[in-house]
Amino acid sequence: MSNTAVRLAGITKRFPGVVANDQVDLTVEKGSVHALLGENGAGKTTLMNVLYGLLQPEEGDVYVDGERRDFRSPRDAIDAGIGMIHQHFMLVDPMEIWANIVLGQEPRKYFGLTVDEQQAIQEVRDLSERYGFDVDPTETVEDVSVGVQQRVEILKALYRGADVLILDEPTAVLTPQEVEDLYGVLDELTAQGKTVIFITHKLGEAMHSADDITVLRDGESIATVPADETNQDELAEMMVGREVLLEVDVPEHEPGETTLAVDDVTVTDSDDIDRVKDVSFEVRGGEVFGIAGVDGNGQSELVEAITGLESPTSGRIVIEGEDVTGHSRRQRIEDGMAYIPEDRHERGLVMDFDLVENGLLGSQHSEPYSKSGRIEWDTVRGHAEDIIETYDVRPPNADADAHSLSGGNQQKFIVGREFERDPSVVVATHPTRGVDIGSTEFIHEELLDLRQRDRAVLLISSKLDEVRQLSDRLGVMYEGELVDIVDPEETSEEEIGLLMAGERPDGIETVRKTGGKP
Amino acid sequence: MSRARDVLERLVGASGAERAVISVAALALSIVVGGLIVFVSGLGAACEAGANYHIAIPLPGSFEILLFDGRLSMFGFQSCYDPINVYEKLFIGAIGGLPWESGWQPTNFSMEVFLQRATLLLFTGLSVAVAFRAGLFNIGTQGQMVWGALTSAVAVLFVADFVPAGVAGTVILLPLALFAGAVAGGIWGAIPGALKAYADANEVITTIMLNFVAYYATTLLVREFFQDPQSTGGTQTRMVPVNSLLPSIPLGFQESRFSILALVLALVLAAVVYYVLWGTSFGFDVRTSGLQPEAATYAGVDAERTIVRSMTISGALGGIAGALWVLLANGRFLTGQEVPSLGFDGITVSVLAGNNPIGVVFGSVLFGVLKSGGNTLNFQTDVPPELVNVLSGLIILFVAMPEFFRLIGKYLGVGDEPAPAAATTDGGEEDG
Amino acid sequence: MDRTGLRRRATGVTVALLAIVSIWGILQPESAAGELFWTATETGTIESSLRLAVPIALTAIGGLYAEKSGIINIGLEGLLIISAFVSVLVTDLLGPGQSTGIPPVVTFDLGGSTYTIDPGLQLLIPNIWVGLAGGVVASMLLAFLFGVICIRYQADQIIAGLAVWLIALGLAPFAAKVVYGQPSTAQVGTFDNWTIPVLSEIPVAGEILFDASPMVIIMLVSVPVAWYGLNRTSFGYWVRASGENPKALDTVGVNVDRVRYAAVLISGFFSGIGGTALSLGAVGSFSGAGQTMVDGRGFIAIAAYLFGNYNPFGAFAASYLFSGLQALQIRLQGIAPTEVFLMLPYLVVVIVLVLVGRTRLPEAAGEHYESGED
Amino acid sequence: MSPNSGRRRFLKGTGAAGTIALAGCISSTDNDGDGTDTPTEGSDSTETESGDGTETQTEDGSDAGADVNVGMVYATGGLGDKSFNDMAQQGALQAEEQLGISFEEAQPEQNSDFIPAQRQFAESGDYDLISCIGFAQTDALTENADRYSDQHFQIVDSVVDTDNVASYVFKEEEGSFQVGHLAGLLTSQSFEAGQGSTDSDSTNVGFVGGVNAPLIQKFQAGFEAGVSYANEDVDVQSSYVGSFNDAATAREAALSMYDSGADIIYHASGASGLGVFQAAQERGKFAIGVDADQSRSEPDFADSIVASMVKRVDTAVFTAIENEVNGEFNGGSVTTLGLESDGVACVYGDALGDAIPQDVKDQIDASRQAIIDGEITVPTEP
Repeated sequence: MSNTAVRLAGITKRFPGVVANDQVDLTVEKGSVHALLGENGAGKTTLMNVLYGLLQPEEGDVYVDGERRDFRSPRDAIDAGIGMIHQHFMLVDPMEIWANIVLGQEPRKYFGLTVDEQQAIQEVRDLSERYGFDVDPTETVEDVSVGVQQRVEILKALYRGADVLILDEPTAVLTPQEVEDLYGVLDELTAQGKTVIFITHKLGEAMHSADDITVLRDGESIATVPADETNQDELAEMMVGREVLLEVDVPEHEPGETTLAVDDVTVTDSDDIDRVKDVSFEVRGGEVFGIAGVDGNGQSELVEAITGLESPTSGRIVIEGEDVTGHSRRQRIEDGMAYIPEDRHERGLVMDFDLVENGLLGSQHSEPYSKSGRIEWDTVRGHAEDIIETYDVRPPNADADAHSLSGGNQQKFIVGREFERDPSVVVATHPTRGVDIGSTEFIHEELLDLRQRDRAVLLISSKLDEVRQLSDRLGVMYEGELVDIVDPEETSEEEIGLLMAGERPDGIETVRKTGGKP
Repeated sequence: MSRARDVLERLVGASGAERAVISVAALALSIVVGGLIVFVSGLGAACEAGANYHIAIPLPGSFEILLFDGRLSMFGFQSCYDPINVYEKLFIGAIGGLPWESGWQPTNFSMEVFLQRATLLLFTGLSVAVAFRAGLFNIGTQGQMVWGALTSAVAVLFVADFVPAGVAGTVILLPLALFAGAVAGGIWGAIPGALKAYADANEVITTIMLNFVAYYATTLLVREFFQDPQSTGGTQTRMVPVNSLLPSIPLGFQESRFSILALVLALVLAAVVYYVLWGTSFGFDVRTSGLQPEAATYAGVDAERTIVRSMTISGALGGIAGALWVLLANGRFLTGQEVPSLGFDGITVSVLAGNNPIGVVFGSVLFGVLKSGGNTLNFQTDVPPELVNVLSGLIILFVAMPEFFRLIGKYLGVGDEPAPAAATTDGGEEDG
Repeated sequence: MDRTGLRRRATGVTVALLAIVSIWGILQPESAAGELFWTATETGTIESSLRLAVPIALTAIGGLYAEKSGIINIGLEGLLIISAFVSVLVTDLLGPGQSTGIPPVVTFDLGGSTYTIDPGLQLLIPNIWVGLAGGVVASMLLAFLFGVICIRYQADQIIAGLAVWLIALGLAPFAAKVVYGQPSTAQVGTFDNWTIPVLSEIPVAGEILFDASPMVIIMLVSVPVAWYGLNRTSFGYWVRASGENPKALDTVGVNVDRVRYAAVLISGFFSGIGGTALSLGAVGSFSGAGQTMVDGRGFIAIAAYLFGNYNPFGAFAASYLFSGLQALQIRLQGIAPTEVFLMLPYLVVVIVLVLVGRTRLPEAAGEHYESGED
Repeated sequence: MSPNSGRRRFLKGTGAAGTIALAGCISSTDNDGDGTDTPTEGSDSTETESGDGTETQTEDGSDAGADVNVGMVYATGGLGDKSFNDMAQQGALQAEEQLGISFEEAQPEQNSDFIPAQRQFAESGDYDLISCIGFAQTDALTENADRYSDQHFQIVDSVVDTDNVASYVFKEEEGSFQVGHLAGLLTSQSFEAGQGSTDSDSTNVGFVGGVNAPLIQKFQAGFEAGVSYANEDVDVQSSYVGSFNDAATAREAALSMYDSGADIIYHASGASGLGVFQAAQERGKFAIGVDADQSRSEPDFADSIVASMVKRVDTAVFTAIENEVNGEFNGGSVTTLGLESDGVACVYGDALGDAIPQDVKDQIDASRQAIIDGEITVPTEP
């Protein structure tokens, strides 16, 4: 009997206009952790969806345990012992954990008419204990943390008898500590004979957690290498297809006057919970102020308060000495604030508008694009064409609908539109999320260029390396509080990670405890 | 001029063309299905002898190319109804016969009914379309219309005593009637708008419910306060004075059932709505809110205010339709239940038109034809005129399923790949 | 204030209002509140409310299944109209009073000799029950059509639902005119009351619950069964998952489309009984003039399940509240004009929606789901 | 009407033109005779048809009225209401049978369809008389009568003051008084008939109205007056359903009245009334029909319908047609049909009538005469 858990041979999957997978081969050893590394759009998820039966390939074969399989639906894949943990959890939030885990395979009683709740809970509890997971089956999914939800997903796969677990970008939503826990979980799983396929675009994670790494690029498999026989630079080159400068060159620049001041801001949500608690900091012109933190620790709410999408419960927002707390979102734009939103599909662009109209977004009431309520379409079109040219948006066609552009080009268009306002303050949230490396570099350069031009930049990102490299000062948020502001050059990734997890490591020099005045 | 080019582009743009193709296909399919229903019902209906199917291509004079002449039967039953005859009555009867026939006058009565109905539907269709563009499903045009009609009638009756008779009065009363209708409809539209904006109450549900409230509340008001003392029959207001009615122009029409003034007003409003939506900052706000509310908020649009404003405009258009119904069709307000279902038909018109104000013009013409033709159908055939309601239902049903026509198109090998597919892969890949 | 809090507050306000009226009524039997209270608690009023609640409550139960699965069925009114008509039509075609035998006696006539297959033992079903089945089947067929359009062809559910309503609103009077030459049908009789031995001897409750129209008993049985089905069976879990996160269901290998078809068919099933209860159950004929005899009950049903927070018991309680109002209004017309009572259910829904907001809708309601989309 | 080839060929380039082309129906000469005010006695109350309204007819008559063609425009709700519209059709059928006229029918769905329906007939010029049934057609006819000043119209239940319109109105309150009187008498004694019975202890009768509108209030007013004329101590419970088409609610209203002691319920609620009969049958009590003799038009409920307040819409229609045939169209006049002219009447139930004691019948006859003689004034508002 072979030691291969899964083998994919010559998988080709096409979408209209795109070849997502082109003759991809993949061999995964039993009991190993296999990383599937590649940029966004490289075809990793498509390949795994093929393995999981969600998509049917045009060409190629799937072998599980050496047997050729033809998966028509996830049910077939599940029957063959394959489980998938999606990046966006496939959980029914208002249902209890046990119900989520047994969904579709509920133990029943009374001639199959009734779900046997007691038995289900017991089975889930046993399973959870066997793998050392700390999960209470009777809690409701929406009440537990993201880390627990992920374990629920893993349990769901295990409950279905999965021997091969596919994890799609499992660390994206976790704190560094939760990531460590996850690695522990993976070890436990492989120790008990399970096989793990781990989709990621993070080199470090692949190196750290995997036994073998397969690199995908543009829908093709580039190479499979054992993790201990390679290094980050080699992997990066394979991923991008050229040599990549991973370090950002941040020039020296002396910041000027305080441009944006956030003063004791508290944001309370509709459930009466304080999402942001008494946060204060200042951003000077010519400075990049970064905020690190695991998603969901109040960054979004803070940004919404600063950009005028949400009113803070208390506190003040000051731009260039003027209190703008009461200003609407529209006034905020007129006050000179640019904002790169975290979700470009929802906020940054109207996907069914063409680029001409998207270029108008936010300026629709401002001269010269609009005169006494009437839109000057000629001017607007010229503006969009300028953005396209200056920011290298491809394809260079202002009449193209936003949804026809790739993620990177969409983001470049947003960046262009926002920066063209010549703002005094830029709020950039996750500006490179889901963006290819080329565009990421470009966006980083543009941000630093603004810094050189003495604009105040507030950068919020869950990518720790990004905020560390770009920021002059770095605030860390945990559970709505700005727990600390540190000098990123002086502070190690681990130390910041601990802060992000709400723990105070010893020996960190705090730049400013509160207020953040330089 | 670039804007004109832009307009042209939008009208002939790919998605617009697809929209139009789907609408036409839906219409054709409804006619086929409706014809089948007619034929099959004819099998069950009682008649002396089956309908004689006479299918021929008419030629000038009294010649024709005969294609088929005889009776059709199925399972040994002959159908009493001939769908082709039905459609002939429906569509040609709607304008009072074929124009080149002797005795046909452009101002015949069927034409008048058709034009009146088309005019009223233009308002309700626009009402629904405006809300749709703002991402709001205004099923409440009917109720807004009912309030517009009552308020308009009551306002005119109240003021009529204080204004001079004759044309001088018309100059005051007519704008007053329209204004009162617009205000009342606007307020009734603003309510679900505000509930949506500030209390997050689903406007589909609230507008449906408010329609019923409008029905009962207006009936109650009329009975308690505005009842026509002359009436020994139903609950109704007094007749509005003649000089508040729209002058019948062109003169050929025999009664004040249609006035070109109303049609012109409707067409102007369609153009205005179009211009506002695509030519102004406010329209941009509305369309952005309609497509992606989050993006609109991001772009500085006050979402709440835009919702309320769009619903107010939508309601005001419905209210004007109500006022015109009083002024053109009825001369007084009866009870809410007596107001014809123009508001619901407006939904059909708007959906058929892809919520495009220009398309609404065509949609309302079609439904004007169905209404007027329905009268002919009622009168000249045995086929129950409820067929028209079935047809409108089928049309809206088929328009609602573009995917069906895309599949058929794909099957027949026409048309491009649908655009959304690209978005699907794009979106999917980014996350992976 | 979170949504459960708001919901509790809304329910609390309703209960408090009812309690105030009741206490005031008990203390001051001569006051308006007293009249309301004592009339509302009469056996006759309760029976009347239950009968009036049948079409609304059953339709609401069906509608909440569909919406829980992610398909908003605005076309319930249309399902009621179709089933109300077809059930009478079928009963009328079969003829009054006779019985349909299952299995039937079959006679062959082969070349002069006649063979008869007589099963000997036949189950005789009164025609009116076959009529009920006919109404239910018609309603389910229309619901299935709606399902195909929404699920297979991804139509906008609201528009498709309106279409279903409009089609039924035209088709039933159309067909009535074809068959009867008028928009209403012939008179075919109604169901006899069911009297359940022993239980019906219980004072008051026995009279109300166990000596009642079969339709009332079907409703009273349907409520707990529907609740059980939604909350205790696998299918119920799937329905809820399909409405909240269809992908979660799809990825564990349950066919989302099938679950949704089933839920839509269930809405057709219950609406079918509801419509039949209205025509065959109450008056023995169908009347299709104007808005037909259904007259907005389908929309009140939507109101009822929203008010009842998608819980079959809640939907029943809301239906009872609405029908109770109507039962009261026909008894106490002096208190307020008819129209005030008639518009109350609709106003109540608007107020409830304002208090609770739309966050209660299942997460994926109204969206179509395509397997394999990522 | 049935499709005939003449109509189908309409527009086919074979010569037929105009909106309406009816084979074999030729417009008769205009009869501009001024009719007299005196209403014609409603001939025979025995009906020639069972009144279920399923017949369709176009046979061209061959009698005296063969060349007279009538257009019937019914009230909304259409045929099959077992009362108002069906009665009107009855009158036309009777005229067809006895006078040999022919007629066409239109069943408008909404008020706004009246004008087109009337005009379709008027425009064609093929109809000698257009019969408009129901007060809701008043506005439409006021307008159309001016427009088609040579066309003869009839309106039932309302008055249009124009030379070419013959108006027929009814004193519903008088007939309602009569059935009220009957109800009051029967509830005061122990009366048993068919499946039902009254309880002499009960002093309670009911009235179920369709929509609370002036016309229906007339029924209520007359009924209440009649009841208290019979017995001051008898209470009348009144309830309006809110619709002429909601039998389910009407049934509940009636059940609640029966359960609170009412023996007899009079309805004036169109198709909703079926619910009242249903309730009467379920409770073993009595109901009084309206407009038509509903014990005949609703034979299923004959054992519960003790009487009907018949409103001779058929007489009105027949009379108008007969006048037309005789060249005596009485345009511009208002024919008021009350008890005196048998335009309204209390008609005993087909199945139960015989069981009503003769002394009761005598008292009803007496009160009828008293109303005719003006000794009793019947109110028109409750």
